[in-house]
Amino acid sequence: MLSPARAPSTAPQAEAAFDVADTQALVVSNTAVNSDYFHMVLEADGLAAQARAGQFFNIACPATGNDLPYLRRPMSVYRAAPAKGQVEFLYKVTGAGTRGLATVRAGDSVAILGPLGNGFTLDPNWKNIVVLGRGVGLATLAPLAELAAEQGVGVTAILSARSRALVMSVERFAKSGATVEVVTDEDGSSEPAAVEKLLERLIAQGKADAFFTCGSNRLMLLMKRVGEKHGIPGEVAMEQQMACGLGMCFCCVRSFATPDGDTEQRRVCLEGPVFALREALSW
Amino acid sequence: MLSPARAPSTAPQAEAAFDVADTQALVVSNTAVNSDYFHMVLEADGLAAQARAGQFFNIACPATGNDLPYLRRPMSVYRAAPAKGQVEFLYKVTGAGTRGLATVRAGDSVAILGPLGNGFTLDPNWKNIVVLGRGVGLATLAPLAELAAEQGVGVTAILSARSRALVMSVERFAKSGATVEVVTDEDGSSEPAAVEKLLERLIAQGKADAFFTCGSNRLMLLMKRVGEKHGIPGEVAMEQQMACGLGMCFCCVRSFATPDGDTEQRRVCLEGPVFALREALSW
Amino acid sequence: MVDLRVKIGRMTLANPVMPASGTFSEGLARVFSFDHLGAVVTKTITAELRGGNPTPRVCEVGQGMLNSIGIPSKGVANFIDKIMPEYERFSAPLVVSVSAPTVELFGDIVRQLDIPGTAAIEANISCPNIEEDGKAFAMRSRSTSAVVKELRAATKLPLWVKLTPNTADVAAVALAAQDQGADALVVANTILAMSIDTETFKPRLGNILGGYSGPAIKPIALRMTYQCAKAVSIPVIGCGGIASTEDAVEFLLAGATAVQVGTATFVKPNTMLEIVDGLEAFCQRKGIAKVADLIGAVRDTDMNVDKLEALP
Amino acid sequence: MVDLRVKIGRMTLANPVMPASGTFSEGLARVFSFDHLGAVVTKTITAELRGGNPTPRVCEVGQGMLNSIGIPSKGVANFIDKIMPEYERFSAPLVVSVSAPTVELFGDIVRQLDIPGTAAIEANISCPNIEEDGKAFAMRSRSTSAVVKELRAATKLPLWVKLTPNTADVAAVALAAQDQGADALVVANTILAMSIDTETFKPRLGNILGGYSGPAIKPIALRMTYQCAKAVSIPVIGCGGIASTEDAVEFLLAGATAVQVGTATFVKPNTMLEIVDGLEAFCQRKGIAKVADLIGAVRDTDMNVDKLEALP
Ligand SMILES: Cc1cc2nc3c(=O)[nH]c(=O)nc-3n(C[C@H](O)[C@H](O)[C@H](O)COP(=O)(O)OP(=O)(O)OC[C@H]3O[C@@H](n4cnc5c(N)ncnc54)[C@H](O)[C@@H]3O)c2cc1C
Ligand SMILES: Cc1cc2nc3c(=O)[nH]c(=O)nc-3n(C[C@H](O)[C@H](O)[C@H](O)COP(=O)(O)OP(=O)(O)OC[C@H]3O[C@@H](n4cnc5c(N)ncnc54)[C@H](O)[C@@H]3O)c2cc1C
Ligand SMILES: Cc1cc2nc3c(=O)[nH]c(=O)nc-3n(C[C@H](O)[C@H](O)[C@H](O)COP(=O)(O)O)c2cc1C
Ligand SMILES: Cc1cc2nc3c(=O)[nH]c(=O)nc-3n(C[C@H](O)[C@H](O)[C@H](O)COP(=O)(O)O)c2cc1C
Ligand code: FES
Ligand code: FES
Repeated sequence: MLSPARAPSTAPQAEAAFDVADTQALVVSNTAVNSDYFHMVLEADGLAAQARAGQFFNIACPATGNDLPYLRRPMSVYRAAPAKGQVEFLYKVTGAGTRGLATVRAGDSVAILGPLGNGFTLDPNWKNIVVLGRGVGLATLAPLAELAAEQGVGVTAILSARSRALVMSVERFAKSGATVEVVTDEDGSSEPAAVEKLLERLIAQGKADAFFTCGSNRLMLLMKRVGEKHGIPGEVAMEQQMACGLGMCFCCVRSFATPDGDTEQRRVCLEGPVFALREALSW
Repeated sequence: MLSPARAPSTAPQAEAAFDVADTQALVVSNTAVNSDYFHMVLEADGLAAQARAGQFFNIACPATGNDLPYLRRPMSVYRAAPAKGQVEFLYKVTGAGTRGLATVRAGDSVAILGPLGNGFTLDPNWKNIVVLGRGVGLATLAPLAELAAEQGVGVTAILSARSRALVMSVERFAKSGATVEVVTDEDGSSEPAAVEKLLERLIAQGKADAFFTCGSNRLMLLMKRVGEKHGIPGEVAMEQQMACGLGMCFCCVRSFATPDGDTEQRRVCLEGPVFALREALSW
Repeated sequence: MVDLRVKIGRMTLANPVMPASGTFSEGLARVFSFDHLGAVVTKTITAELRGGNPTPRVCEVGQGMLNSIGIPSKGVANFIDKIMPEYERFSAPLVVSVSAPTVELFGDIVRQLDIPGTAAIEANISCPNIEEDGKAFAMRSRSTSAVVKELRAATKLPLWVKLTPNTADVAAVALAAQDQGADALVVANTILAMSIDTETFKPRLGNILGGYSGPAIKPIALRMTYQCAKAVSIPVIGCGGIASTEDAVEFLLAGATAVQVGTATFVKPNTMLEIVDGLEAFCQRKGIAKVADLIGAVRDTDMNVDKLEALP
Repeated sequence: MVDLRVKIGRMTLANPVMPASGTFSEGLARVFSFDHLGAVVTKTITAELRGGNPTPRVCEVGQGMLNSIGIPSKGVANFIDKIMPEYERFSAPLVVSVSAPTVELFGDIVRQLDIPGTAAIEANISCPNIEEDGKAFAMRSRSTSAVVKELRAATKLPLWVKLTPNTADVAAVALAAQDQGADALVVANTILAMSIDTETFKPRLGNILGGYSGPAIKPIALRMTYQCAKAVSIPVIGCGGIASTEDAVEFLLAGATAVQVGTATFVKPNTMLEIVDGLEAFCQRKGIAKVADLIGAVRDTDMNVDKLEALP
């Protein structure tokens, strides 16, 4: 029997690394975090557990009585623990795929293709970064905060949500040592103007060597503008409808500004999902 | 909200009876009988539990990870208990549909359309009948044996199977008061010649006022021949690929001999699934 | 109260939901009353007696099925004497589907059916034209023109023409039918397809090839409905894979004035009722007063979108 | 040992499994080695630079998807310099898919690609012919003849011609391609289809219409493969909805000499590998010495069956 990465019979030369695998991962747990979100912990040896912050997997979601999802669904890695051989996801139940995913139970298995895409970059010279996220964006940014902490980089995490009750992962960010600022629609603190003030304050305090954002077009545009004004580099993790996740289908393109002032289309799955804030355009 | 059998707004006259319903039945139990067969007990008020021996339901089988059955699957009623509001099925796991059905658990619900088709006819003048079945055919004949018993008609049940271990429902037939004869491929007793002898003996003993069969073309042909020889009336329950179960699609036709020597096509779901042995042709 | 009525030519239907020919019979009246339907459409009948195709006549393929029923028919007299009376007690108008192997015979059968009880004729021109090369009339504009011209001359009844999806340019065929006086189009019939049993190496249908129907063909039928509705000014009745309220809405948005439900009725006999109720609920939720306002309401201009809103 | 080799004209493939154009790229080499494939087929390239269509470019519909990628292309030079070298390290022959808007430009691009490394040309003639009415070349026999004639004159490389399923008579188009010297046919491409979001009333694709692919179209592609294989004597390569060993066997039985796997690779990147292994296991179980013995082995004669065996 042949295995995907078997030695090809006629292979003459050193094979390119097989750095993406379709792993049948064992479900350790899959539990509701609140009315909308689920948290899934998978046991997945090898490549999968090596995923870096900002990378994602393309997940096969099971069919249920009413839903027959066909394509896979892209999900950021919420936590990868190579030592434990585990990888975790935090996902919002929105449609057929995530409804199906929400039905899996401990002991089931789920096929996850990955790790895919490029993760966030952390410059070793940075002392403090600001991450700004909303909704599922927090799932993507959480492991970045931890990575930064591990590398001795200070993190201010601005978590935006409709209401305090809906802010997720506050504890997770806090535990990583990040300073957490919760902003909500409820009290108006999530308004761009308010967030801008917050960013300006952090910059003034020397807390913003780099910006990272995910989960909101409005907040991305804000961070991009503020970053450009102060010459602060930044990255954004983007989403787009996908099919393959591997750069094959060209479904997932978005427009980006090139350094020479043009726009060009890039695949979110392959050239991203993390892009330089400077090149990102409104979506 | 409208219900299927709601009074039509413009209905001028006495409405034809709504004698078929699509019932969301609650699963009481669904358990493996042996390596191949499952027995499913459903709670289904109203019409469904009124099903008569020989009638069937068109069952919606759930999708599972690998199987996405689309059409419904026809299944004979194995037992209908109007008093308890229950209906039961005995089915063999063969393909996508029955594999899906085998995954349902107590507390789930299953949509069953029925009762469909024409059941067996029992002439009040008969004293003794012979039922001859094989495989899933036994599921169809079991309720007939009980019906006969209720009406004071004696039953000899010849149950055919590959091996003794595989004969199902022996107890069920015995409990209904039927005299049970088990014939198997193992010891050769299921051979047509042997079964023919058995039938001839029962006829000689006055135990065969009518014949009933289901589940084997060979045995059906045998019973038809022996019945014709002795002028014994009989019925056979037939199978055919179905879509609607309601006489709409004409998928389920088979050829039958007409009294005037022609052959004609009849719908197994509507004109059957029980047909006069005399008109049945080899399938 | 949502107004569910739609107009097909001079007919006003109580709602836009009706069965697709051949997927419906009096038998369904054992489950619900046809008074709830916008119209009823009979199985296609022919003048000649026909036995239909060999079995197996059906096989499941994914989220759909193949059928090779053919058009078994006991003739027109049997239809008028035995079948038509079954529908008398219902208020829904009776649309009689007919077919014939030649232009002339098409005219003949339609003339025979110009009787009280027939509310409209649906000409199933997806059947082989034996005078030419055996290709279905609806495969080409020219043969469509010829047959619709004859049909139009033969009857004053509302004339619906049912197209085949197996053609290359369904909009051109639709135009040809309109030009010869069709009152409405049904778009479309089953798609020619095949399935082989890999264990026995035999085709799964006795007839080798068969017609594909059910949810799997919906995106194709929807596209054709959209193309035809753009091309013609007469009403288009959408058909192909419709199984839910959302499916029906999709066809209305694409330009259909009404919808026919076929295979879904086999899987869920109450589908049509559910769609009638569902359309009312949908319009209510969306604040739409008349279901007719959905017709052709697809927002297909200004399409250069590149938006995925953030999940809150 | 099962002999998995098949012959496509003068090429012998190690096995009959290859990717479908546009559903495959060097990226998949991160998952498995292309040495296991019968051939590799590139995304269609064009001479002109093209950006492709607006987003969203994909939507899921049932057991399949719609795409409106279009053919974004960075031109031939980029392909030769940047893409071709990526495939050098693999033993599987490289089939280069090309397209062009006119007959002449089709000839041009094929001439440019007549270089070492190109094992065969796959002409994707499902693209609009801008010299006529914008209909795809493969929609009609006449335009197919014209373009294949030019292609044949332009190259001595093995020439595969990929047909569209949106035509009325795919067998006639297949014959036209054979008559002008095509070495093989690929049957078929995606089917034109549509989907509308019933909440927003917007088409689900930025391009409004798109190509339908995946398991849902398999019975249609299989039927066309069967029709084409009956009509022509050159090899037919089946394509459309193939996702499992059984699917591949079905196409071989219908007359395909090889198969292309498209959308299934998106859903399960190892699908092609699994099919290669699965074909070997299938033949072993069935006692078939050569996979080539499956080609056209469908038992389509003596079909008047009326049998359902008793379940034991
Ligand atoms: C790189 C990346 C990382 C992501 N990480 C996360 C995460 O960690 N947690 C989380 O909850 N969500 C995440 N998303 C969004 C997630 O993929 C969608 O919410 C999910 O696909 C919805 O599927 P559905 O079937 O439930 O919903 P439906 O709306 O029924 O999906 C229909 C189709 O649209 C696609 N789709 C819908 N929304 C999105 C979206 N926002 N982005 C891309 N495709 C979409 C689906 O994949 C599917 O093909 C991520 C998306 C991308 C591209
Ligand atoms: C009136 C009637 C009563 C039946 N009663 C019983 C019963 O009590 N218990 C039982 O185990 N089986 C019964 N059967 C057979 C049962 O319907 C099939 O075994 C079942 O449909 C197989 O479905 P599947 O998806 O598991 O198998 P698959 O082989 O995957 O089915 C594929 C398709 O073929 C059809 N099909 C396959 N076998 C048969 C068959 N023998 N008859 C009709 N259609 C078939 C299926 O419905 C489905 O559409 C009955 C059939 C009929 C017509
Ligand atoms: C079993 C069956 C029989 C059919 N018979 C006819 C027919 O007699 N005349 C006709 O015009 N269409 C016939 N059709 C086609 C349907 O009317 C309908 O156009 C097609 O099935 C697509 O719709 P659906 O996907 O909703 O089933 C038949 C379809 C099926 C499945
Ligand atoms: C995203 C996508 C892009 C495609 N691009 C091309 C292409 O560039 N050239 C081509 O000939 N076919 C293209 N196709 C069609 C496929 O090659 C194939 O013919 C079709 O998808 C049917 O096969 P499938 O059902 O296995 O996917 C594309 C299909 C998809 C889904
Ligand atoms: S999802 Fe296929 S290229 Fe990005
Ligand atoms: S199953 Fe439809 S007519 Fe019998």
